[in-house]
Amino acid sequence: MHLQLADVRKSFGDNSVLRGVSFDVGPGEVVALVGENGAGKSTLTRVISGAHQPDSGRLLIDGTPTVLKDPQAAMAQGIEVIYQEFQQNLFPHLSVAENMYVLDRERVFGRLFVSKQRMAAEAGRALRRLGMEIDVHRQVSELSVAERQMLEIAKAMTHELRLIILDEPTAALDEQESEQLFAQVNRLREAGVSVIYISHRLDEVFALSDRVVVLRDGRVTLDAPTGQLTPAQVVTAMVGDAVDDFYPKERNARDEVVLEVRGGNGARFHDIDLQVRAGEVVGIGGVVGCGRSDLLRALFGLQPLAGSVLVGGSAVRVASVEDAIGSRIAYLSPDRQAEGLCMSQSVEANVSLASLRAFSSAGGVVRRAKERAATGAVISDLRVRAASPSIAVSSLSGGNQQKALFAKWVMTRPRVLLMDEPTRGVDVGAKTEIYRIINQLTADGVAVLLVSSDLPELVAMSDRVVVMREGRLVAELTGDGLDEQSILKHALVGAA
Amino acid sequence: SRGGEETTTGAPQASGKKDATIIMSTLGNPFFISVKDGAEAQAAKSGITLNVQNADNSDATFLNQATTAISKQTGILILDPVGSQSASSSVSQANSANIPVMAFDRKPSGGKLATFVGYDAVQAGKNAADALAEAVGGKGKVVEIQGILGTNVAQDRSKGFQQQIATHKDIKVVATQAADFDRAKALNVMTNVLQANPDIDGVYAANDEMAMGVLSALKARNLVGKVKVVGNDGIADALAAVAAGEMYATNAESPFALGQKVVSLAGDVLGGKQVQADETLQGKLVTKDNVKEYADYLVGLGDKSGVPDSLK
Amino acid sequence: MTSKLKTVAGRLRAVWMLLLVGVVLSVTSPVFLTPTNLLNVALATSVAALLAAGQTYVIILAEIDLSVGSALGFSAVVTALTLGTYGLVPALAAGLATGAAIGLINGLLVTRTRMPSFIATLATMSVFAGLTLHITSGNPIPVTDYDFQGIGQARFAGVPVPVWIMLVAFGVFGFVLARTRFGRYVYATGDNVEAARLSGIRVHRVKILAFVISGVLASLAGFIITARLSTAQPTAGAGLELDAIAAVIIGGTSLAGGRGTLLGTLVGALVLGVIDNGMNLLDVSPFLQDVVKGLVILLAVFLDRNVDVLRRLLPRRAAETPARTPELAQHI
Amino acid sequence: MTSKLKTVAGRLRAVWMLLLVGVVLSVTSPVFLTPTNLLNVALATSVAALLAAGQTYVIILAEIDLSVGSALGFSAVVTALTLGTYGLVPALAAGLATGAAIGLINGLLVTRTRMPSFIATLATMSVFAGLTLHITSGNPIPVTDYDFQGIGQARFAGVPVPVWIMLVAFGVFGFVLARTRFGRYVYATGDNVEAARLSGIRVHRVKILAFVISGVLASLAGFIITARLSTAQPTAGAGLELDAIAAVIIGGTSLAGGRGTLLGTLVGALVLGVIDNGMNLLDVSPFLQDVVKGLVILLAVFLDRNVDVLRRLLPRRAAETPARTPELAQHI
Ligand SMILES: Nc1ncnc2c1ncn2[C@@H]1O[C@H](COP(=O)(O)OP(=O)(O)OP(=O)(O)O)[C@@H](O)[C@H]1O
Ligand SMILES: Nc1ncnc2c1ncn2[C@@H]1O[C@H](COP(=O)(O)OP(=O)(O)OP(=O)(O)O)[C@@H](O)[C@H]1O
Ligand SMILES: [Mg+2]
Ligand SMILES: [Mg+2]
Repeated sequence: MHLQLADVRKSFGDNSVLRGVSFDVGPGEVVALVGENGAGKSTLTRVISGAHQPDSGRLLIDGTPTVLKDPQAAMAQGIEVIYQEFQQNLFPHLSVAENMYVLDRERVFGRLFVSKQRMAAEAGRALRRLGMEIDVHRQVSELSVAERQMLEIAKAMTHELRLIILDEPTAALDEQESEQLFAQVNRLREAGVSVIYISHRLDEVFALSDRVVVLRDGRVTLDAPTGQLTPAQVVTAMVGDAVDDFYPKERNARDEVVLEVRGGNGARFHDIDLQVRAGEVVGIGGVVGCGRSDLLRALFGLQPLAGSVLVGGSAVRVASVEDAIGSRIAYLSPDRQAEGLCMSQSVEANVSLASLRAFSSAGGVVRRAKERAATGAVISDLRVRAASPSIAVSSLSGGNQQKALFAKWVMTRPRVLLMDEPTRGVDVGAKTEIYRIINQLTADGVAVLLVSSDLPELVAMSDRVVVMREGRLVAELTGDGLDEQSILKHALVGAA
Repeated sequence: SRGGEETTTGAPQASGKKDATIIMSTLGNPFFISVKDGAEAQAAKSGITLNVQNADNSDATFLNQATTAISKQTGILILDPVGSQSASSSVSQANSANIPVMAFDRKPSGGKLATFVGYDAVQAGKNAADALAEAVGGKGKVVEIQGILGTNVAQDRSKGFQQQIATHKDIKVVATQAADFDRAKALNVMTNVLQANPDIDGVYAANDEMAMGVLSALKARNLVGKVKVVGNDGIADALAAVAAGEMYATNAESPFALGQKVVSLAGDVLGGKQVQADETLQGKLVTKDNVKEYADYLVGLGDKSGVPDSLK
Repeated sequence: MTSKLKTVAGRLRAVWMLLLVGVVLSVTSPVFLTPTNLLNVALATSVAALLAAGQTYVIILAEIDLSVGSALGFSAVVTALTLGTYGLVPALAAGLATGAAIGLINGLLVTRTRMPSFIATLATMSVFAGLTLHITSGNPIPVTDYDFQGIGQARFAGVPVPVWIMLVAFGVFGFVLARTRFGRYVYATGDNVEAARLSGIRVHRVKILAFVISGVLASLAGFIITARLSTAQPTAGAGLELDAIAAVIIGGTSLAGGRGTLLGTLVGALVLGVIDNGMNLLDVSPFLQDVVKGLVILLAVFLDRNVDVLRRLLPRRAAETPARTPELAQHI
Repeated sequence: MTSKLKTVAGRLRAVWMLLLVGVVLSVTSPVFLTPTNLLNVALATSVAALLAAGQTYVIILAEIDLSVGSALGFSAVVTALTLGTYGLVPALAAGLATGAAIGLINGLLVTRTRMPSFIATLATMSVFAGLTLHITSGNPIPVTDYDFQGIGQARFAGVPVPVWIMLVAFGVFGFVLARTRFGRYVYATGDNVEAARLSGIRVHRVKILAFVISGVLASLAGFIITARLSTAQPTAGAGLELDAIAAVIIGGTSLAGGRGTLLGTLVGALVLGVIDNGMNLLDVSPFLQDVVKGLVILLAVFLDRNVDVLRRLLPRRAAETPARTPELAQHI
């Protein structure tokens, strides 16, 4: 498909999000669409998918001006979208097969009545073609984040495709799965399918795309073949000025051990012995399913944990979230929508939620002025872009939501910070901000456990990385021994 | 009386059974509670096992309960119909199962009844209209407060009241509102009606519960005694209010006596005795003049909760 | 395979409750297990069950329909009035059309004006209850048509016609829900309306159609009540909506949408019918009947949920993240 | 700043409806605008408004409490019985304790057994309605205590005591909701229970407490009814739950949880009270009153939603994404 966007504009109320966007995507071309959080990438996606109508401007498909009045119209043109928030793509209580063929526009599985057997068989075949092993009868709510992401891709490919938009598809995938995804994208490209690929990971952008389009404040600031660009140029087009240091790592580790786990056992992790010092960032490497997320959840009282946990040298109970918070442990969940934010509450209310006690009188009355001052400071430190602190958090862009979530935990002044994918969906500039905040925290002596499937981030931001495989700690990497290859090697050795 | 032609008396026939099922249209109202009390008192006296069901003003529930009682082969089915038309299915079912069936309060429009006892609701409305006319001296503005719309008794009392009040040329009905036979609703409705019509002379409430709510509303505006209130049923609170001069009259239909009468007739039917086909009872208009007499009559029946302490 | 078994087990939970109540009653009342009594239970259940069937569609869509009782009453009255003047077939058509129209109004209110269905159908419940009283002046409409009465009073192969109607309706609408494309759209839309819309499902149509189904089944239930009573009562449906919703929930359908089966609803309606029947058989004090009914509902739903709770509490916390089978480890 | 203005506008929407109905009535009835009549409206509204206040807490938590009417009836009867034997203070204490206990039971059922609150409170509604009939044998309990009657019948500064009770309750519980930590927890839990739990909020406690508040306010409403009628009616609360829920929703609280204000609820309750009052004043046919009430509710909610719809439809399609209007700044 040859898609042309001509001066597309879109605003929400008085917030002009797209201010005249024009670019082309040719058949078999992979265009990387990058830009800061809130630049308008997802909004553009929704305009192309028929979910939003542009206020003005035109969409041309193979040279013909086309109005896509709803998602069905877009699908009829062979346009498929994998939306950024997977809540928008899947049906948690339906099976994998039903999710894949929910619409069944071509009535493949019967004109009126649906044959579930045939549907399941076909779903199994389609998944195998894509190299995925998911039981097609399972409910989607039982799948892991990564599996859901893969399922969405498979779902999109059940239709006849001419253009696919992938909005941060790798945010939830590990290295291995990302590779699989890239292979799929390449296959599509060879089949002549156009691809718009949205990502905050520049390495992917450079590895995959034919052309890069940078969106900044709703306008295209750069549109050039990838081969002619350097990462620095792209970043400059995104942020406005040059970012010299992506990973401003400071080493703040001291001797005092703040968090210690002895003989930690849980459903999916075993015999964990681990120490994190004051000001130290300990990364945990591993593939999906190695148990590192479970370990963090267990330390925060969300899953049962046998063994002992010590904070500041004294044993603490982490049987519940309250216990954990009482021991000044904070946990940044990887799923900000389901577990992180209260979407229709204000940014401010979300940010102060876990630390309200500090802003309330003995009688439990919230001191608004104090709250406003403290949240305001954190919000501006983290550069959360919000029209106002009292706007609903749901109206922020994905990356800004992530920063708001981060701000909530910074506010609790934790001693131990457990972070699972802290920069998922966060733009380059904001990532750097988050890293700076981590530096500030470690300078204050906070002990950090970091889980990230963004390997460069893990390597750069950790003082030390422990690698987990099948629920056990199998290696510890520091100094020169700490690099992406070694992490991968330890994470995979022994795996099939 | 409003018996239909198609209703005939069932032949007496002793079954030797000593149990009865009584299906009450509702128990959400002291009148029917008192019917039940009277029925239970009489059943204890005559050694009848009485099974009481509450149809909660639902025709369908009523029919279902009747069906269950029939399949249980109850000795006699006593019906207090939610609606006269809708009760005939229950009667015919009992007829074809050869179970004697009787009704009270409202007469089923079809099927064969062993007997029927009831107050005449249309007549009750008429009596109330006349009493109210007398109370206000034949002229003035009055208000009608209706019961649960769509129920038989509310329809009939309202019909009687409206027919009869129309014959009093100088009386104008300035408002007709419904309060669902409920005291609290009547209080709010009457309060509002009084706003629009502060100069009324009388109120007819289709039952005493609502009359009590009306009295509360009048009290708040110091109109008690000035505005004449006529109710229906003769519950204890109403008798007390009549005795105290707060209420002008109530068309008393002693529910306790009704309950007793019904079960004693049921005993006769079970015993194979000949009973009268139809017994339409007339309510007794109780005013300040005869309230003590009426209270004594109730005490004589053994209806303790039906009589206010002030009249014992 | 496993998922099929799980589904059946899920349904079975409501069945267990039915069996439990059934066994208690068989022991305590000699009459309970007789064929006539069981048919009576089915007969008495038919009206609430039909309302509950439509309600199931609506609840799977994460909506609610409080107007079913009023729709029943209104269409019953329309049917009875038409029957007097135009005869059987026009009367049935008019009744069904009335139910469908009320459903359509509900559906349009919910989809076009974005009113929460709770309040939209609460309002239409009030409107149609009032209209019913208004057009009848509160009086019941007698029905003398012999054929029409047959809908409520005749038997076929020894089984009362209303029971047949209930069974056929559950068969048809159960099949539609479980096996047709529309049924899948219902589940998908109830599960995640945004995803459904973005997947190209016309979610507004799906919702409107579900409300129409609910209205049509309410008018079918209205035929049964009217025929059984030989009269259309203006207040016939009052309060039935809560029974219908209770049946749906006891049957395992989630108010959150996306889950539920029509078979479960049938069992739920039967549980309620058996409780009513049993209390009448056992001569439970009418004052205590509400208490018993409330307690049995609590027990039913508790048992239903408890299987999950136990399963979740034992491997603690797994409650929060649904169990995962370890198959996926293979592909890495 | 803008968000503050928007918030007020958000509340004002229900107020507009109130004004609209008020203006229509002022024109059509000379009595409507008189101070006595307005006080009567407030007096008549007080009971439903108190129930609605508790219900607001519960609904913001994305739950529902159908048992408020039964709780009212049961605690009224307990109060009246205690009053006869032990006098005023023990009676009030017993009444409030009864309401609190019913709320506690609801809260425990919802949190410990994971029953949907719709069905749990439907069951407790049935249980307590039955118990009330059982302990009274269906008979009303007269109340002669002069002081107690004052709760319903006395005036203070010319305003009936029930209106004062309503105003104070709304002041206190409005403040708690808008300005305290507990209030914040209510909003957060209703919005996203998992996120709230992971923020260290004891979500079960929050829910239980909200149900207890609902129960306590129901018993307060029971005092008022009992005192106004000088008798505790066993069926006093029947059906009031739907009025209370309607008031909450008309007042702009979302059944999906996380949003709503007590001020909105008060306005919602007044809208309903004014409609009832107006229909009585204008002597609207009782058959048509339900119709009018239903239509006004539809209009109220339609206008309420419509502001959004219009705003969203203009930049077309944005309508599909869930409401993002920041009515949320409840805590200002
Ligand atoms: N439905 C909506 N209503 C109002 N504002 C919206 C809506 N959707 C998006 N916005 C606003 O539009 C802007 C662009 O958001 P968008 O999601 O397109 O950003 P993005 O480039 O995808 O960012 P990210 O990288 O964080 O995903 C943001 O300021 C956001 O607040
Ligand atoms: N093989 C598996 N079998 C069952 N459940 C799994 C498996 N792998 C992962 N999960 C589930 O997925 C969630 C995340 O997995 P885990 O902590 O094991 O891995 P991770 O490497 O941190 O993954 P990610 O980075 O994607 O979060 C956990 O809740 C776990 O229960
Ligand atoms: Mg985005
Ligand atoms: Mg993880």
